Amino acid sequence: MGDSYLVTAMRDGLAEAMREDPAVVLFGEDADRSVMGSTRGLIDEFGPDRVRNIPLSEATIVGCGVGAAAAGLRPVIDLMVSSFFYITMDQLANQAAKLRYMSGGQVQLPVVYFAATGGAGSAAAQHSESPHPTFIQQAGLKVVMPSTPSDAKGLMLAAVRDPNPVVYLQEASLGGTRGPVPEGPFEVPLGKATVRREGADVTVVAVGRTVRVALAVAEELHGEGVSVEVIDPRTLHPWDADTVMESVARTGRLVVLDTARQSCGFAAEVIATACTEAFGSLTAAPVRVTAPDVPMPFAPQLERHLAVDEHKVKAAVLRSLA
Amino acid sequence: MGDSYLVTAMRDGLAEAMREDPAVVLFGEDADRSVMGSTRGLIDEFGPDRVRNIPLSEATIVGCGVGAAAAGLRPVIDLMVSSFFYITMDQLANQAAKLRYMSGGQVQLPVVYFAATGGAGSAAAQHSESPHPTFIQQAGLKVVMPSTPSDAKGLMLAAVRDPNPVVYLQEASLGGTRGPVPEGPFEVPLGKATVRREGADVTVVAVGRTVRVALAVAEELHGEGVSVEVIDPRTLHPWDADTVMESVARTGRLVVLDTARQSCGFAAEVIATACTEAFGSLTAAPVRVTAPDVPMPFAPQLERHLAVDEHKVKAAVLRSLA
Amino acid sequence: MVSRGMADRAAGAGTELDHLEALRVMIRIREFEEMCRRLFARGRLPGFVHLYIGQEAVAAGACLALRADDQITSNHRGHGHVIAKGGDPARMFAELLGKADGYCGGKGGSMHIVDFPSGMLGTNGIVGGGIPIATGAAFANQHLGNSRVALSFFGDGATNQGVFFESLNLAALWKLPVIFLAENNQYTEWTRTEDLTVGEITQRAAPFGVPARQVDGNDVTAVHEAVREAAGRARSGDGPSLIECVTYRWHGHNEGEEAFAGRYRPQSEIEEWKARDPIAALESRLLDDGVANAASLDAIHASERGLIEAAYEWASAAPAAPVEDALTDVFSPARP
Amino acid sequence: MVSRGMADRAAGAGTELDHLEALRVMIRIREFEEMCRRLFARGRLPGFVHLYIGQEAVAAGACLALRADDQITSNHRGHGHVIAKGGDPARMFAELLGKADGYCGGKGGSMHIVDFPSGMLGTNGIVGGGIPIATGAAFANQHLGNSRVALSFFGDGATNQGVFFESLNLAALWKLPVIFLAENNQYTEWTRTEDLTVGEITQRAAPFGVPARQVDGNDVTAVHEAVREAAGRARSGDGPSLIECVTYRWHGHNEGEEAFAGRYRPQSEIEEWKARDPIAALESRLLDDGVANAASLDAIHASERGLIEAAYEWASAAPAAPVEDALTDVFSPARP
Ligand SMILES: Cc1ncc(C[n+]2csc(CCOP(=O)(O)OP(=O)(O)O)c2C)c(N)n1
Ligand SMILES: Cc1ncc(C[n+]2csc(CCOP(=O)(O)OP(=O)(O)O)c2C)c(N)n1
Ligand SMILES: [Mg+2]
Ligand SMILES: [Mg+2]
Repeated sequence: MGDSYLVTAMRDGLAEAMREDPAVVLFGEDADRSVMGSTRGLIDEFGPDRVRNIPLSEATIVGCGVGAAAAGLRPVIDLMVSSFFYITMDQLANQAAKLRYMSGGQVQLPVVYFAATGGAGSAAAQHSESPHPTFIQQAGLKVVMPSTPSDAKGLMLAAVRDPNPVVYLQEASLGGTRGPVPEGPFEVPLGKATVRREGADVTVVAVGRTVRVALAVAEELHGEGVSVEVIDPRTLHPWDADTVMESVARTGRLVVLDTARQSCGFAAEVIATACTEAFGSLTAAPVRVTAPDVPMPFAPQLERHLAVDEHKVKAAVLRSLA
Repeated sequence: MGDSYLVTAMRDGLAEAMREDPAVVLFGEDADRSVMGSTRGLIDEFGPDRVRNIPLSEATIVGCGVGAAAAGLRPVIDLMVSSFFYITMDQLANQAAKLRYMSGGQVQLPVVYFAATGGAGSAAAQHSESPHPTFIQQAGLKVVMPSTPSDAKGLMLAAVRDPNPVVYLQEASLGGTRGPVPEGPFEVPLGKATVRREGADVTVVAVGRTVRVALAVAEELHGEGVSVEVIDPRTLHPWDADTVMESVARTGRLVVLDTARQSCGFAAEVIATACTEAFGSLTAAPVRVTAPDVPMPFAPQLERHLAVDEHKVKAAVLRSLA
Repeated sequence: MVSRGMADRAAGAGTELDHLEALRVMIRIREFEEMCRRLFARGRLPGFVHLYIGQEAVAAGACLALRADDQITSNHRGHGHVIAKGGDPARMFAELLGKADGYCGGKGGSMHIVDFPSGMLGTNGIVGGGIPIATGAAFANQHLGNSRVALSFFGDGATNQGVFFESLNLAALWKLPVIFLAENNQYTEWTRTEDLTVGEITQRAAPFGVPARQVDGNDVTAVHEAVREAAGRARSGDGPSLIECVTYRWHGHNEGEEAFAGRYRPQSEIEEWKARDPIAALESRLLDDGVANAASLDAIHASERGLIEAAYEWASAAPAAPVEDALTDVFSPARP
Repeated sequence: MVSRGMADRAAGAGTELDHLEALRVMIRIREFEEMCRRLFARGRLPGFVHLYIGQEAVAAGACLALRADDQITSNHRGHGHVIAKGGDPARMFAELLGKADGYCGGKGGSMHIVDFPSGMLGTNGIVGGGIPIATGAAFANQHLGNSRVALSFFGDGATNQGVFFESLNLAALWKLPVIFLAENNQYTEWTRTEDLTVGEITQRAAPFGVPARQVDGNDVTAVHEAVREAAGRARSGDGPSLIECVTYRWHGHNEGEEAFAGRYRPQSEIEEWKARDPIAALESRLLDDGVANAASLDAIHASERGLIEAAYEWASAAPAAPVEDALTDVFSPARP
């Protein structure tokens, strides 16, 4: 078990997948040198036949993933930045997400689409989307978002092995996070949440980089006598409602943190699920802390102002306890 | 005040807008003859310079709407079927929705994108999307969905007059609905809900074609001694939370009907808002009745099976009252 | 099932066209579509129905030049492509009627028929949507070295979609074994192609150095020849081709349009093209060449009509897709 | 503001290039970018920074051939375009530093600078994103009959995006007054253009009958001449043009890439292109032609350097955008 950066762990998960199955091929812009780091060095081990630099034709490339998966490969496609998914949205939503269903289950589509996601370092409105709610809405796409290096590796291997289209979103701001990562191939199962910290007073569901914020606040509140449970869903669709509902049944309180904009976001979904399915468990109003309904601004102080930070999360947790 | 089909009323709203401002131009595939009916006959009054048949290049056309609006026109773009918005998603989400914000408010973008939406008549998975949650998520798009002929006309005129990008979604299954429509130009203001039926026991928020379902159930339950309030938001972003919260404060119960798939849908947003902002008002678990998380199937019986129908809505209302 | 697919006969790909076989396929398509027309008129077919009548030579000529294990993708006007690639009309009718034994268990319908075993990766409701999918299948074929070819059928209207050009570039760059087959029926819905589409479609391949040919889409031999040549090129590693087949649809864009569309095509134009019926043209050639006589042609017609009628009977009697099926097949549970 | 835009001088569009003016614009861009380079190296510039150094002749030649009220759209490498169209370096620096007086109040940054009054409709973070926007602006110009022209700057990489072809078709179909200007700097990020992009970029206009020219992008006169011709064509109703300017970026794709990218370009190639510095080339021509002497050139350099330094000083001293501004400007409250 060595320490690794998240983006390196993700790359290592991809390398394991490519090692175990020659049908795994990788497409990406500058996939050989890798702008984001998530494919760096893979060309040395797997060669230019399996690691392909692609033209800026993302819509077509996403469709190629569908066709190549249907025809026997297991393509993995690096879209670099999650904002660029929009250009591919027809092939993603009308084709990849629906073809299996429309075919009555004849076709299996093992294809992974990944990108860095979320605001980070003043990349501004067109490079800072957190579009996971839009992918969740499509129904036919699994959606994962790791928050630790170990999960980044294990979810990548699970995503490539999965027989369905998976959108794998790597928080841009977590790429340089370090943490322990097991050697060799291992899976973090899709659809399974993990309890990052146990607690009794309030359940905090946190995705992506907000997990660290939640943990910091939990630690701080621990000192103030409040016991916070932190759950990281890891897979956002289909998500592990059982683990969350079980926790809410114990704590009676729910705070949800999401990097996406508020309206129709993942926090809305978690809260709506809890309120419709476990209303009786809730002893206080649930609270959500999300990005507001605005595009991401460029200036660092503006970007920071919109972020889900410890200050806002602490206030939210305290509000749920009031 | 004559009777009119919804799709004709929508067309009449567009005609009013074109009459009052020569800067309004219309783009659409077969806009002259109009496959869906929503632009039929306009070419006779406004001529081929203002009513343009377009090639199947929807992404470019949506971007042209941005450029033309920035350069002084007020383009209205018929995308025919809401599933086709996905092909334009970059121009819609990264450009139209964000340009004003990114420019620090320098640019005004009066542009309307409209299409028929929702499942209707076995059009199957690629012609039956209800993608409004995805547009709501973008923050920079106003989103409207009329449920009556009169609103179809008044919302169209309001949308064209609005200085912002508006996505106007016309329920395919309601196109042939008839109802009274005032003559001449009039607006249904964006962002304002309407109470379709007053009631005291439970608040039902219903969008698009589910409004009629809600009203039928309300009538039926009236006979059973249950008083149902039915609210039609009409604008889905930014939506009129005040009207809904005021109602919930009175009834204590909330049922939300949505044509979109459940996860991260509009029903999730309404319920999350109610539960976080008005938890104390709720005396029972809110309930949502939505499309399930699957693409739309083709066969009529399968399509019907997934629809928000009176049976499901009545059960939901009764559940909220239990 | 009462009717069998034609997958096996495609073993002869790469050789001369069997004209009787081509005729049989074309008549099968015509009979299938005529049945659809009648069913639609009687309110028996739900959803959108886009008939292929008049364009039969394209599907037949193209698919008979392919191997059984080659793949195709198609568009909204896809019944002919499914049949020509070896699809079973009975299961197609069952699909159009929402039956459990339909190709997609009633989930797909006309615009989403998939017949995976015969290499039919899907008709498609999104204009242009199948082009990148075929390109990706071609990549898989190349990568796996299985010498398969992928062919995408699409209309003239689809040549204005960005993915068409993107796919041409990618296929040319990687020399993918893919054939882009544009069926130019001269209309994009209700608008004449030249009012939307600048220049010749074949010219659109030129920037990418992709060989392109325009052929008479009503001449099954010409289509077959062009596709055979393109498939040979693809299989020998020389990359993609574009073929434009000029043809005409006899019917409206979709059934039932008459109430709304108005007269967007001159009647004389329709008559002119009906006079160039690809089936009649092939038949008179076969008669001239002595390959067939009136009796043998009648026999083919009768047998295909019988086959289609039986297929419909079977489908019509089959059980409806159970409503719970609406909720299955979103995700595959299996590991590949 | 300490520096003024150059909008007024563009009144001379359509006439011969004022070479001293062109030199001034190019030096201004170079000085701006050099300042950005230093600021980035010192950690003063947040976000992505893509420098235009080496390509100055393209922006200058093109924009000096446009009228002040013509519009442009641009891409991620857009500082030069903003300046050449008449943008104010002070407000640009303010934007890059997240100041309230930045063009976009700190909301846009390098990839989203808009200067509406000077016709600059936006740099763009999405490769190819600005092409349809310029096409739409051109439609508005045509419809309003204001004789304006819209020009879209984009890179070689963008010519693989579907919207490029779609826009060519639409612009050709409607004879829109738009100029598509591809800056071929021979790399798409870290990959050589020929490894991604089949054939000549100019060929991509041929299917649509759009006139296309390849010019030396380091020769400001050649660029100016080509754009002037294209603008004249657009204004007289003869529709769009494609111009490919072959050039080179001296710097990395983005500042700071050295740590990751490795050596993807031969040093000799970089040196070769530095030897073809568009500014030095223009200067030696001006010296040869006796239009300038060493002293007058020095004076231009000094004045532009001073202008850029003052612009930066002003921006640097300006107040930061207040954080509450992050929540404004999503929707316009006004009626148009
Ligand atoms: C992306 C998209 N845009 C629009 C439509 C609506 N539509 C269906 S078929 C069609 C015309 C297609 O024309 P063509 O490609 O020439 O095929 P044809 O119908 O002539 O066979 C249109 C506009 C669609 N299905 N998908
Ligand atoms: C749609 C999209 N895909 C990918 C990117 C990432 N990206 C930014 S610039 C660039 C290369 C652009 O190359 P080119 O158009 O030649 O412009 P240059 O950088 O050479 O000036 C890429 C791939 C992007 N911004 N947008
Ligand atoms: Mg056609
Ligand atoms: Mg370049």
